[in-house]
Amino acid sequence: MTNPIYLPVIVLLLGGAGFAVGPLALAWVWARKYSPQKSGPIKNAIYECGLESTGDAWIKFKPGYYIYAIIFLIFDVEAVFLLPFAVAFGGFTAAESIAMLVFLILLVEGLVWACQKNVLSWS
Amino acid sequence: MLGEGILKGLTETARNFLGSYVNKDRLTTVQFPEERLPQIEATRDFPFLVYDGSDWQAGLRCVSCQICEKECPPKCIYIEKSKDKKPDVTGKLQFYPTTFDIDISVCMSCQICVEVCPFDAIKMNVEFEMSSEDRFGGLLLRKEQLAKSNEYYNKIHPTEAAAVDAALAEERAKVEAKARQAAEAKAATPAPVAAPVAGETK
Amino acid sequence: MNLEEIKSEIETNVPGCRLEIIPNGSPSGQHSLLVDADHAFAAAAYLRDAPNRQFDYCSNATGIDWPIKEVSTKVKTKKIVDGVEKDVDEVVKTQTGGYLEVVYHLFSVELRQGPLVLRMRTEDRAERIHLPSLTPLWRSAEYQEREIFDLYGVMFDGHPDLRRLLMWEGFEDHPMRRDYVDPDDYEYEPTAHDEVLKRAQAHVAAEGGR
Amino acid sequence: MSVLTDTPIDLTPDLPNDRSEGQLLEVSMGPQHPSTHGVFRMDVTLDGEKVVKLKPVFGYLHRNHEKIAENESYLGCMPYTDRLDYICSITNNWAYALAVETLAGIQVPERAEYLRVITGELTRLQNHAGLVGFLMQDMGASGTPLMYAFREREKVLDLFEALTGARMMCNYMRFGGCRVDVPSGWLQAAQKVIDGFPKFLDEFESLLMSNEILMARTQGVGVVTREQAINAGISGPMARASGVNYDLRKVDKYGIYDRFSFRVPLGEHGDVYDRYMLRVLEMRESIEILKQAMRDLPAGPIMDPNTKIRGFRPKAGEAYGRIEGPKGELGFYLISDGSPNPYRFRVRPPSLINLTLLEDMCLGQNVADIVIILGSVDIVLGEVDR
Amino acid sequence: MDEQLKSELRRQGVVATSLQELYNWGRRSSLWPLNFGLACCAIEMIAATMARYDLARFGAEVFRPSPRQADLMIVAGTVTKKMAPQVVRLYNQMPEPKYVISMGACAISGGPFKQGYNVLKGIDRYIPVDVYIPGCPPRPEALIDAFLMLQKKIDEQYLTGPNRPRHLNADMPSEFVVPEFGTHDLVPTQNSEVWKAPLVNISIAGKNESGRD
Repeated sequence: MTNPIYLPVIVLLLGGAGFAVGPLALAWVWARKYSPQKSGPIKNAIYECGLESTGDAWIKFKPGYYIYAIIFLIFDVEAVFLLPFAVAFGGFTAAESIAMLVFLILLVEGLVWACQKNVLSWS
Repeated sequence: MLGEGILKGLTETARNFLGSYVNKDRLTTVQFPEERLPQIEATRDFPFLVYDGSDWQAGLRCVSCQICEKECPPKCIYIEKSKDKKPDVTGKLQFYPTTFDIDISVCMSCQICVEVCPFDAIKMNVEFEMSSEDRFGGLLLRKEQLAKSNEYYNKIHPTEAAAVDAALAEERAKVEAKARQAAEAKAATPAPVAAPVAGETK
Repeated sequence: MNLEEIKSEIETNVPGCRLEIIPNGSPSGQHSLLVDADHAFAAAAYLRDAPNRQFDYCSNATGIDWPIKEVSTKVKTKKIVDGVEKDVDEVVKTQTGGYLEVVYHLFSVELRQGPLVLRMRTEDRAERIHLPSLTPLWRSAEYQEREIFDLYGVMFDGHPDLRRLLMWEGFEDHPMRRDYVDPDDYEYEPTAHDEVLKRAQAHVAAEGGR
Repeated sequence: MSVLTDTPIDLTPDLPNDRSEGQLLEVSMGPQHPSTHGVFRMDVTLDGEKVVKLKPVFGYLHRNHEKIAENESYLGCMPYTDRLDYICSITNNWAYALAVETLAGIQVPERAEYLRVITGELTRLQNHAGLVGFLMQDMGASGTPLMYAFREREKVLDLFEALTGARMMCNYMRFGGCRVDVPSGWLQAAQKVIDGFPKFLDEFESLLMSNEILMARTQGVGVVTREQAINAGISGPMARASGVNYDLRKVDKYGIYDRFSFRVPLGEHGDVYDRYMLRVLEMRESIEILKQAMRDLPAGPIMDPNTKIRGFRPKAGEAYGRIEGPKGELGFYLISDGSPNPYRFRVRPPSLINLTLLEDMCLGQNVADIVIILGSVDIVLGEVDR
Repeated sequence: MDEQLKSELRRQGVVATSLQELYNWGRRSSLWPLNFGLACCAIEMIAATMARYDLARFGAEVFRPSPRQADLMIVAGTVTKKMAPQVVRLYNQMPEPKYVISMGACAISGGPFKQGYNVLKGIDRYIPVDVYIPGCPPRPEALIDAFLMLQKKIDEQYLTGPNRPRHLNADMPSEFVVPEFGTHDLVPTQNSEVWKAPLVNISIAGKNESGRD
């Protein structure tokens, strides 16, 4: 039914999922059978160094943090895209490398703009 | 250049790590339950009562003068004096404590009781594995658990015990000398009355 | 650095300031200077800023509670006893204490001068317990004055942030006073004797047996 | 790029990095917090990462030391002083013994004075070693420096245990001298530890001294100027880091410190790096003092014979005795009314008073720097809350 | 599975065990203490984790700062009345299989400071304590000895049956009342579910009997 070539991929997928879900299922069975859930009002209260936490943690932060985080995310994801490029670095024709270059230049230009806008300076 | 300080730090840890294969005193861990530190002689943990001779009831040095009960800063000693008297090692009639409790859940092992005790009856033990799961029964040491022999005292604090024994021996010698003189003085003056009542004290 | 000199200096510079030297019985020889409450701040400011004094380091601020105490002293007085003059010593009952006292130990870092002991007393121990705070002069007195307020109840006027330092906010009485009664939290004690035993017995009696 | 209007529209306005409209976050670095060296609480108001307000809260370890001391005899108070600053118990004993000796005018024999200096400086060594380890732990170097520091501290604690019987609660000094003389072999062991200490300090310095992360994180952080320090009553290494030349061993010359030649290190900037360096340099000075004291330790009695142990009643009066403790000026103010119990037993806590400027040091710094600033002040909660 | 067969199998290199032993062995070998030092005993606790006494040999060197990830609370030091509500709240916020070691004279009974007005006379007035370590401060070896005692206690716990431990028993409470600050003292002064002082006939204690049953 499935093309034999994909069989190892499916086995790998099932193995991975099983490896992840297995212990969770075991723990869930254990909790239901042996150790009961014992949550209460004080246990679920917010932990703040032993005190009753007053005030709310959902507050408006300085936008600077958000922008800093987003820029980090962009270049983190970019690194993932560079990975296949780096792995098969040998056999590249001119077209492919130009395409990759364009991708790189675009991002670096974004970085230069961010620095110039002193978003990354941590006052 | 940047990072040169961190490299120096890493070489330091590396030298310590490789050194631990070479010289032994870099390995400082003492595997406690199996391997123990050599017993330091002056260690003090919780007090104990010293008794001479073999039977702890008779040989207990404590005469329940209750000085340690008054002087103990956290007040964790409780003594009840006996009504009758018992002869101590030198034969002199002394009171003895019917109950002598030390609550080691309060004691702060400051050895002030040892310092103020005029009879060298209470000394500091070196035994520290006293943790228990029962607070009221396990942490209140009564007289029988507290009493330890003089040999045990000599075993744990040799030099200190030797000094104490020497002082006590010399004191007992003085007491006997005085008793002998009193006996001779009585014998030297042959009173007309019949011979003195046979040894009421000895 | 003798006190008479300092006393006269302050009297000249701080008009109307009543000063008194309190001798100290112990061989430490650290006699102290009693300042009346309303001129205390001016006197302290002088001590800190005078070029020849420069007490710029307030090392210690202590609160002391002196409850009213009957002191009977034998005094030899000449009295006419049935027509004949004889000196007879009769017991004079004087009352001492009855106030809260705050003692400051001042040092000079520049001139290496020893402890100058400054004392201030409140009128009584109940209502009139206000004293000027010296925190505006020496920041080191801030926490120590808060502690004196917390444990003794002396109200410091001019203190930037007079709250309880050590006890919790809702605590009411001042525990370091001599007449403070501990809360009756009866606790079981295997070696209860003398006053601890009396407290336990009082608790058991109050609660009608265990 | 825009053609229509004369004033160029900036399509990308300046990002609001400087104008912070973020709300303030109230959080308490509360009693149970890994960085507070015990149960010390700070109510911090944060704007993003910057500290806007910091209110310390004390009292979580207020064990009523002074009230208990009023019902104890003078001798009975001595073991309680061990538990004041529970890392250096011998210097607490020394301060209390010094205060009672000035109160009652007791003389201390020569050998006892030398033993006091030796044990006092050993306490300073293990306190500073421990502190530097904890400061690095606060800075994130969790484990390595603390392991090195505690390895040395254990050696000094073994010496204390061999001399006084207890590792941390030595209860070693009495009014008029010391409680017990040096057992045989103790001096050789002490000499070995003292000779081994400079090697440890070199090892420690090469591990940390020129570490860029350490310098970047501590230089210029939590600055205290000289005038601020004096006015806020800051004493000890923290004051000397701001340039205040006030070391009680040189000023009061208590005990026999005038016989030893040692230098007093001073800092210029008064930031966390200077306080850290101060402690390392003071360790080296303490080793100098120890060498000289061990060299000319005289024989003789260790206790002034005519001071009574029990029923000690000083004449009515008061006395304030102070020493240069590892944390600062530790003073005892005793008032006696002739009875065996002290009428008033006041402890001048260097840790509490060194915290006066905590808020001034932390304003405008990052949250992570609060932890380092608090660590560099070197507080012990037993002494702060008494 | 009798012991003799089990030791024989073990000599052959086969380990035979029951689910209960495996469960207990797993939990006792990785007790994560809550990073919770109060006073002097905390310094001895830190010394116990350092190189010389090395608590890591018992799987307990990970000191978790937050109660959510800790299953052992070592109350090391004097619990004052101002700190008591925080201690009980932290205990309540710990996940269920949780144990308490009361380290040092102050945590057991107030110790040398028990005459103080702000000192709680023992943490077992509010939370159940498993192992008490006397001493002021107890040596690091005493703490390791108490660890061994606690591990032995965990080993003997049953998975099912009437006397299974509290955390496997649905109707046993896992939260205890948190005291509030009254005007003179904590309200309530002790938690009667947990604090069971022995019945003592204090009225006749003064005469001859020494103050306990």
